[in-house]
Amino acid sequence: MNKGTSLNNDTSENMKRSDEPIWWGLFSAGGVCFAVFVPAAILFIALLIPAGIIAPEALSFDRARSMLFSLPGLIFIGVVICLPLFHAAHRIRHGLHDLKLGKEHLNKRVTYGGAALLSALALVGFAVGIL
Amino acid sequence: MTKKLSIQRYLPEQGNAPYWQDFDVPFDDSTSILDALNYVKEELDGSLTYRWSCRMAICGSCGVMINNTPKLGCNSFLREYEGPVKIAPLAHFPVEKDLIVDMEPFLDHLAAVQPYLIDDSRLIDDNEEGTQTYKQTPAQMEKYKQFAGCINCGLCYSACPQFGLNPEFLGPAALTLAHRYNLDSRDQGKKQRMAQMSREEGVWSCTFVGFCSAVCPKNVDPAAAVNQGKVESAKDMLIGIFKG
Amino acid sequence: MAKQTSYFPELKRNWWLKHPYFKKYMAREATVLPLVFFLVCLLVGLFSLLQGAESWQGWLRFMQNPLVIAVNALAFIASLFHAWTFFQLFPRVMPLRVGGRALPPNLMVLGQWFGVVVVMILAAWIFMRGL
Amino acid sequence: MQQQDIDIVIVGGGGAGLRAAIAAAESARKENSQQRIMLLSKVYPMRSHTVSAEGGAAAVTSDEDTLQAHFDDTVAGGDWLAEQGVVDYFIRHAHRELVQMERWGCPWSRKPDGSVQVRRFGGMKTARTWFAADKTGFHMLHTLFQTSLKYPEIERLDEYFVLDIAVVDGAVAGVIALKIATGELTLLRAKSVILATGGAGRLFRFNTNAGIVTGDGMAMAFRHGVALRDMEFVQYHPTGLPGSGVLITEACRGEGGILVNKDGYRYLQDYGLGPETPLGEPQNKYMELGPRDKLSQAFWQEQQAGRTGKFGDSDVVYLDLRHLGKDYLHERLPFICELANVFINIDPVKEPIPIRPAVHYTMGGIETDANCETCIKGLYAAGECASVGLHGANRLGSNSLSELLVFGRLAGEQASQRAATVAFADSPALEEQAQAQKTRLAQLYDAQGEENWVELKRELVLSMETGCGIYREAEGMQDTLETIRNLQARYRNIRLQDKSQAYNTELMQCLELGHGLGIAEATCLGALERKESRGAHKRLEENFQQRDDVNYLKHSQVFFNAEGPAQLHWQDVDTHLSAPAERAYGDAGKGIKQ
Ligand SMILES: Cc1cc2nc3c(=O)[nH]c(=O)nc-3n(C[C@H](O)[C@H](O)[C@H](O)COP(=O)(O)OP(=O)(O)OC[C@H]3O[C@@H](n4cnc5c(N)ncnc54)[C@H](O)[C@@H]3O)c2cc1C
Ligand code: SF4
Ligand code: F3S
Ligand code: FES
Repeated sequence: MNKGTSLNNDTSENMKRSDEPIWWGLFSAGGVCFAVFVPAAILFIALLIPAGIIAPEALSFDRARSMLFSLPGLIFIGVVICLPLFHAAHRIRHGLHDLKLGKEHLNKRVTYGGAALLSALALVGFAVGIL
Repeated sequence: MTKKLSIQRYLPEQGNAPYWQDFDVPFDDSTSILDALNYVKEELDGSLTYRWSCRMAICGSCGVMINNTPKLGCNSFLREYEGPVKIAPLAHFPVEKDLIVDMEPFLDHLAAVQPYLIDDSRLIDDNEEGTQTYKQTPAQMEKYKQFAGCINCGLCYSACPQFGLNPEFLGPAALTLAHRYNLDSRDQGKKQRMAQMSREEGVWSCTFVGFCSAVCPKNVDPAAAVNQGKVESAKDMLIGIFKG
Repeated sequence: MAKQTSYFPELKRNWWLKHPYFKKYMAREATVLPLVFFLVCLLVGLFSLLQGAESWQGWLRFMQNPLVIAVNALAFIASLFHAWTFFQLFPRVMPLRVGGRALPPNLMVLGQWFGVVVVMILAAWIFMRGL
Repeated sequence: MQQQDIDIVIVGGGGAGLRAAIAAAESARKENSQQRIMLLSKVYPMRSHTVSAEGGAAAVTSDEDTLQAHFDDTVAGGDWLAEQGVVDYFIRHAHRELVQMERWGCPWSRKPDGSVQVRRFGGMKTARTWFAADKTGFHMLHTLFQTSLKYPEIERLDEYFVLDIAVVDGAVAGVIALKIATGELTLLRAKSVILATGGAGRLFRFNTNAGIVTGDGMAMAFRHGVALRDMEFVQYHPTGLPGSGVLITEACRGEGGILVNKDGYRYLQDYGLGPETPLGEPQNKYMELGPRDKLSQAFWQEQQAGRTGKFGDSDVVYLDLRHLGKDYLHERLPFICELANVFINIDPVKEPIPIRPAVHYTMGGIETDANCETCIKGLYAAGECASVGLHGANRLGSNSLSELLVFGRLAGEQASQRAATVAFADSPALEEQAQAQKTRLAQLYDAQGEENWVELKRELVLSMETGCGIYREAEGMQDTLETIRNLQARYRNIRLQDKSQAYNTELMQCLELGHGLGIAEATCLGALERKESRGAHKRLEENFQQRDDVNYLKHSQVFFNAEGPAQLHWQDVDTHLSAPAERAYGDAGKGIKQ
């Protein structure tokens, strides 16, 4: 018989709206940043400059301070650190599910909590720097 | 020319666990996997059990795993395979006998999304002359047409690990069907369907693995539909928040 | 739902090793691991910047460590791989229409890569400006 | 044995069955009566054969078209063997039903202004065929199935194989069905039963039909004394793919495809369908848009004359679509391009498609009156399994999808009305009939004979093709009839390899073969006795090559006979609206009132 399975009873418990749109929204925004901004950031900050291939002075202490503790710096923190963090948290959470590791609600707390904590740290650091 | 077919057998009435059995099947350029199965049944082992009907890739009966990939037996051909071909029942469904799986979960999921036009028009009465059709321009139809091509073969469910991990996930075909009606200019039922789609087991169980679309024999692109559904669900939530 | 006589093997943790398509999926998901490493580097950098020139120099030295460069190189490749997969998804998630006609997906993918290049040039300009 | 009481049982989940179920549900709602409606099908409804229909569904739509024209086309197309009252009812209701389908979401192909588009079809005077690309049946079936989900009162038993109907005192009393998944039997006591089990094309070796199209319902009604009517009329579709028999829709020709022989010559002009129409300007009732029987017969003639080509071991002619261009082909005939590519590795954009005729449709079937009721009270039949009298000696393409809707609905309404007025049969006879099925199955399981269904089936389909093909003569048919009777005897000596209960598909194929043997006999008998040529039935003998209205303007009725060979009777045809005239196409058809 094809009627009356649990799926067809719209008890409110069953039809509960997922809170996923929030995380998915952050994940998507972070994904765009990861794809568009992060490659350039890694390329210059973590590869070309440290390896001395171009402009080793580009990241001198003063230059770095003035660049980071400014409005563009805040944007940088947002699009290169915070949003990608949530992107990563989302994928790690689902990856754990894929690998059948941990417990769903716990994984959720740890991953998004972690992303939130690190983002907060970055913003606090920025605030301290700018003041 | 002959080819070796390795078929996963499961005959519960004989108390056996699943096992593999090999058959040699003659073939030419036009021998499909379904032809090969029919050959086995008619010539070698009458107990081999599988579903089929139209043998032209439209009825959706004959899905099986061929070398670990879900396919329609009737439009996969032995000529395409090097070496022995492994045939098993569709993954992620309970196996009932040989290549037959329990399709009820799939049908339940389809039915759950209210996959029919919801509008306020009445049934056309017998003595009602000249009742008209809705107008729908080719451009309006274009929006959902691709998603209306699903033959309910279930291959995408066997392709989707998220369905494998969680059988409650509504799954690609059901969500595609919901999206198909949501996109139909004649439909007014989106709100009702949204409730199912917005559940944890609705669109949100999908992680865009995308294999569903890769195996779909009708190029329906269920992955696109499900993920467009996410956008809709997210919008729906936002609207809900603004409305309080 | 499954009847008594049916056989229903549970999906094992290593399911993704069974098909090349799934390996690619897992690789895509795993792009966030080196990303996280890079993000943590940035965070550490941010705090060393706050702690003065000395510790900033220490951070720069850390970033020059070949091992760190190697992991960040991986992160760079991962970000491009991510971009490649992500850009293909975009037109399918949000098909754009112009004048009633669907925008060709390839055009959208190309547009996004164009964005990446623009950001690269912008970054080069920012970092090399005045040097 | 499980037992349930169901007001209306519908056997078959194809277009006809689903439409009937919805009509019954609506009808019960209107009358405010609580009725249980049960739809049984041996496959999930959306797997039914309706899904394969490609071309379209006919109804008078455009302002230039008239009901009279559709009537005339259908009656002439059927070589005056259609029941004219029935045709009249049909043409009046077809449009409404297609509109209803649209209202249920069916994605009919559209004109730029958003209204429904129609295409040309063989044997139709003007373009009146609604279509959904070249997957019309698919879209109709899924629309109907999905719409049926809206009705909680429609219950379903999917993958239940109906073994028999139960009849008590000349009225239907229920059905006995086998749950395929477990092998258990169920008795459904019913007030009305609708048979919508589809055609019997699988009786022939080379056919366009799905594996399930085995005529089960026809056989059940037949055994209970209902006549199988006009069974000798079997439609050969002129364009099947060599090898598999997969159909290449007539819409290809409607869109402008042409047929050529191995010399590239448009041979149809030699068979009363000319003159040749210019490339890319198909004209209704000319050349490629002549009716199916004529086209298939022309193939046979070409084959005899050695002007056909070869593909694999099939003789073929060619369907050339290349002049339509890639874009048009991909828009209008995407499924055809896919099928040709996959099944014979030919791209219609670049090469002509080799094709040959294949058995496609059973014009005859369970005899019903104009209200779809059989001579057994409460037993209705609709769709391809029924002979309500619409198609006569030859069905016009795209009339049958409309038929499913018009008569599916009518049957559903009638069944519901009856169920509201009668009581369930309460009789030991019912139990007995159920028990008889149980015994029959047990015997099949235990049988220690040496016959194998595969062998028997192969002999049957081969013999049907040889004896009852496009052209027929007494000798061949006599042979076939003997073969069938011989096979019937051997069938009693059959043995199953697979003795399991659950999903015993071998058992089902045996049962289907048993059904087929009865229907084959009726088909062959009708063909043998109809000593004239009419519609799809063509005799080779000198004296029988013409239509003979004096002796054979009659339906054949074949009755089952438990004691011996089946019996044939003749029945008058309703021709009260249009007197028989010559059936002509091409220029020969000009001026003839049709
Ligand atoms: C390839 C192809 C193309 C066609 N194209 C067109 C077209 O373009 N236009 C047109 O008008 N017509 C077309 N036709 C004809 C038309 O599609 C069929 O006549 C029509 O679909 C038959 O529908 P139906 O509902 O009567 O039966 P079906 O769709 O065949 O359904 C029969 C149902 O009965 C069930 N059943 C049968 N036996 C049993 C049993 N023993 N127990 C339980 N259930 C049973 C089956 O499971 C199935 O659900 C085409 C036919 C073919 C073969
Ligand atoms: S979406 Fe494709 S794969 Fe999935 S059920 Fe439909 S046709 Fe099959
Ligand atoms: S495979 Fe599954 S995870 Fe989503 S994209 Fe397809 S439904
Ligand atoms: S048999 Fe119908 S899809 Fe393969």
